[in-house]
Amino acid sequence: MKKTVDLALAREFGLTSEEYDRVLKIMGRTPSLTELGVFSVMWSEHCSYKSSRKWLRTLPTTAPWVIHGPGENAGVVDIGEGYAAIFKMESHNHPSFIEPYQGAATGVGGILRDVFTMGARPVANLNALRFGSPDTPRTRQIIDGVVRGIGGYGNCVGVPTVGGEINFHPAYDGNPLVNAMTVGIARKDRIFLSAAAGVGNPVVYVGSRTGRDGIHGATMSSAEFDENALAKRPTVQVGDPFIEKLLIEACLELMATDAIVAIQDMGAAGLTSSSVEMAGKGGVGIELDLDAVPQREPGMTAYEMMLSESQERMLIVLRPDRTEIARKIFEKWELDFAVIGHLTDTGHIVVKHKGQVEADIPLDPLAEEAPIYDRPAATPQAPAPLEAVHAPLSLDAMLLKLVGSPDLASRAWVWNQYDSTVGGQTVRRPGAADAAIVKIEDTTLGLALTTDCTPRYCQADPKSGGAQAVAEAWRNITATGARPLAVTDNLNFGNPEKPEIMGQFVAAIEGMGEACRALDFPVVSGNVSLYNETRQPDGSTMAILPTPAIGALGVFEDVSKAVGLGMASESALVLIGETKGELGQSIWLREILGREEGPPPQVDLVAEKRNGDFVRNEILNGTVTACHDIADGGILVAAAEMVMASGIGCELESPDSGIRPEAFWFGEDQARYLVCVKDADGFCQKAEKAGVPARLIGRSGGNELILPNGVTISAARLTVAHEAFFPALMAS
Amino acid sequence: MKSAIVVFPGTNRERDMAIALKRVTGKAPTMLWHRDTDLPDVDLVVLPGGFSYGDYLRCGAMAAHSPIMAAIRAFAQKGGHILGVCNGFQILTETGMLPGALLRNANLRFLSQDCHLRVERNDTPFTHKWAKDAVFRTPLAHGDGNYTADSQTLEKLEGEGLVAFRYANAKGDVQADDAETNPNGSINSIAGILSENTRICGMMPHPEDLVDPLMGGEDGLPLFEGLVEAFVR
Amino acid sequence: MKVRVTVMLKEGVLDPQGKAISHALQTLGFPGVTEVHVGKVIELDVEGSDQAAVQKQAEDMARDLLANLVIEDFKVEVL
Amino acid sequence: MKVRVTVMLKEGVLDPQGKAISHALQTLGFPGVTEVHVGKVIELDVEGSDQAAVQKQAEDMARDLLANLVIEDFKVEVL
Ligand SMILES: Nc1ncnc2c1ncn2[C@@H]1O[C@H](COP(=O)(O)OP(=O)(O)O)[C@@H](O)[C@H]1O
Ligand SMILES: [Mg+2]
Repeated sequence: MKKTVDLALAREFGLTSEEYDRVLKIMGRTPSLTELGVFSVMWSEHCSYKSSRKWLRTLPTTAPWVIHGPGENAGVVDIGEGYAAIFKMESHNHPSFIEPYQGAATGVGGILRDVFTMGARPVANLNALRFGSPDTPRTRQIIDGVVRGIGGYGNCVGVPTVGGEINFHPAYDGNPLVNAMTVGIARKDRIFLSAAAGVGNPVVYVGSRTGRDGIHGATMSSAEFDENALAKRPTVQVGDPFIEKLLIEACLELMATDAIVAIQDMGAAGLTSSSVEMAGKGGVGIELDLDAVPQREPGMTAYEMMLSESQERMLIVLRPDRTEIARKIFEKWELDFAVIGHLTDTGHIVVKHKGQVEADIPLDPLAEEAPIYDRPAATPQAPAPLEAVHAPLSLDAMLLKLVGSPDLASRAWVWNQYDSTVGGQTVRRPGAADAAIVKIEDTTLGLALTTDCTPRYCQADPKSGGAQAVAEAWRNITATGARPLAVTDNLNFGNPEKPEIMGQFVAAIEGMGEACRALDFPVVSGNVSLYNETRQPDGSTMAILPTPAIGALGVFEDVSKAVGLGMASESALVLIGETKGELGQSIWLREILGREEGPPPQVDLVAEKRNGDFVRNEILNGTVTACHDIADGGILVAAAEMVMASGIGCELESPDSGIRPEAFWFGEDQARYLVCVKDADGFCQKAEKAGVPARLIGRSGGNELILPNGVTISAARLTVAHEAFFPALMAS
Repeated sequence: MKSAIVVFPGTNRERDMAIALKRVTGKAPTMLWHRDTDLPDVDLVVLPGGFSYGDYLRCGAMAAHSPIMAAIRAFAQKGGHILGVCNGFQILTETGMLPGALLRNANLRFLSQDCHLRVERNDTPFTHKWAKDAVFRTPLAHGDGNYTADSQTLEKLEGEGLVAFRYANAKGDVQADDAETNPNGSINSIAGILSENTRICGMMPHPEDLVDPLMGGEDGLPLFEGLVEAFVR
Repeated sequence: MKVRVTVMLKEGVLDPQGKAISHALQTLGFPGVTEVHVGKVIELDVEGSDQAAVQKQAEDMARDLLANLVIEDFKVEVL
Repeated sequence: MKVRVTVMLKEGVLDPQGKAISHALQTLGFPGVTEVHVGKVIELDVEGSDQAAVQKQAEDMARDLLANLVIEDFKVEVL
């Protein structure tokens, strides 16, 4: 590597010439290589949020139940009985393209650390995945590696993987998305933060040794991909879930004492970002002695150690009189433990190595003068209305095709590789309810967890798509009977330096914000992943679909009241919500007619809240015994999913709605649910009083789905069509 | 019944097992650390599931050499009862306390799903709450559950009736070459085996994860109820 | 000294990994591959300069830990 | 012809297995073991009698399937 520090090197490190000027001004001299490395990672998009910060600030982040919103390692909400849920979602998109297994595995490891670093025992993992066209061999390789990686890590650490989502679209061919979410539980009064305090206090390094893994990972994830992406090999990080498991147990054991002043995982930009952020937040200085850092390889330089992204490491500020207690705990768990520095009153980060000062940077300007950009944003064009479309096939043929299509087919092949029961608290496993449900041990409390986003809606109309993603997450939680509490997000977009991409980003946040406010559903943590573009051989770039993935959490006071989506026996099937038959951007339009056109379904947040609040009440009072939200594929797909989940059939009635049958059955109008109740009349009257549209559309029984045209499809036949896709794809 | 659960670095189903044992005994089992060298006065020692030492090298290989295993061997020699589930089963085969070995699943993937087990004999403390040939549902979650043994060992296991559980369909039919009912490819569909004196039982699936209707059923409960009845104290 | 311990499944023990690789190689256009066996190789740096003693020590390690003699055979090479 | 492909992690890439084994060997009473690296060995029967051609074919197999070149190196030996 070139060692002279100058503008050319700064640019190689991802800094612009204005940013480099700013560095020179702050330092008052030419920075050392290590110093330049620190600036470049701290000011990378990944660490500084320089393109997104202005817009993230517009999201609602507070509610009476929010204990810590964005800004900490993860969001914290009060779930009652003295407990807090701590959760966050994070992307590992670029690493997962380069090395799918390790990329996905270390993604899971990273998000776990964000959660247990705050004092929580992780109780659930979810993952939101977007892959390219299923027809390409590379996509299958990526799926295989990503699924194995998520399982390989999550299964080993013993945290159940309980949910997630998967979409396919050619726009992800060169840039898959791997967004991992972890949820943990802590006592509300035992939450650990990262702000360092106490001049002289020891700074302790625990976990795995430092190697040359992933140097400049943070800058890499802030750049678009070119043909050489696969050659960027030195940056591949390998995860060690076994060490992570020990780290979880050791940290939780230490957290039960009063030894910790502050704690922070070493994530992107490793030792640099953890030490800078801890000291910066606490308003103190920090001095590190790199000779004391546990090292895996000989001859590492200060630059390499400061920028290494070796996994499974944490930085802790301890009370000085508790150092030995802490050391004993980490020795018991056979993990490296080293005092590598102390806090100072200088307001600087000083890094020493072999008797030399390798870096000496004032912390305030490093944080405060970090660039923030108000990038030009082009307002997205409204999609043209969808012209009249007609069904080319019979209802039953279309249904069978849809339930077996890539975006709707069963994900059992995937979740059967994830341990979803470890911990013994999984009330609803994947596929059993609209959100996964996990009990809180020793209480009656439960959590409902989901991830949602419909990228094709966001592509057509980013604002309404952003709102829809939040609304769907809220609806999925509501459909189990849980009370939606808060959101974490993972905003995956293309290159923000392009006004049209920035425009998507701004509009999606605007939509999300509106929905979060209307639904009282604050954003408490999140992650932004930009530059998700692939340079094509001809020099042009292809951006992913705008994908603001929403992870959400709801709570049950009494988790035994939760309902699943499997059709209940001998019940009336009632449709909640208004149906206009919106086919724009629907799965039906894409899979049956091969068109991606029109506006996405309208999002009416008032109706969403009213309908959802009604449904939740009726679940909790025992009237509703099964519930499924209506999303991709519309009413008919939702009904078929209910039949497949329980094996109990249903006879559907012919709608006298004045809407064409394909639009009625496959339209993706929002704010709707299918529910099973005993007394349809009484229930519909109650709904009417609450201003909630409700109508009887079928009766359960037998083991066949009977369509209004009289055609019957057995649950078994539906299931065969539903389950064929993944195994066939992955065997090819 | 007094019971203890051994925790190795990387064990992760000790809490599930503790919940199941507490459910039937009303008291929390003793947790033992792999470096302990003495066992407390107990009727049953459980080696739970997980990834001891990350499942590196071979599942259970490193845990088999833990200090506590000497005490567990001695406990077995004195006729103590031992249950090894999943990684615990793998550890028991690695120590030679149970015969055979567990290979990678036949489809080379981690499997996490429900399966059905047929109870092959009901005259042991582990199985006596079931009728012979009873079928029960239980989750499994492992990457290396493909039981194998050389022909001599297999003959002995089968001949002496030391197979405790076999993978089956919901009706109890066993079909070893069918990936639906024998998901990991185990020889003769073997899911759990017994030591000669029937006091050590190793099995791959997780009955401890199905002991509560809220979690989907109580199908695994008879194993634990049976143990409690066998050791009334 | 550098020692290499190679651990292979015993003959007769099912090797699903080998089978899967052989199958994959066929479909990748390598029809001439008939048998595939997959094993582990463990490379160790062992202190000492007496080749025979190191060989013996490595064999002990293999028997104790590195191989499971119920299903695997091993071979030790001092390099 | 018999071919052996040995696949090891690239230098500098974390080897969690090697680390755990080295640790286990220490506690088992083999204190002289300093470094441990774990890899895979794949033994193939390949049709053909031209040593160079078989070598070349095995290298292609290694690149296409047997090794993950992002993190692993391989070595081919025709036996
Ligand atoms: N990557 C994944 N990992 C685990 N479970 C998944 C994954 N993707 C989807 N699932 C599960 O599959 C089921 C259906 O997913 P999805 O179609 O996204 O549901 P919905 O339409 O209600 O949002 C859910 O239970 C979900 O949690
Ligand atoms: Mg969903």
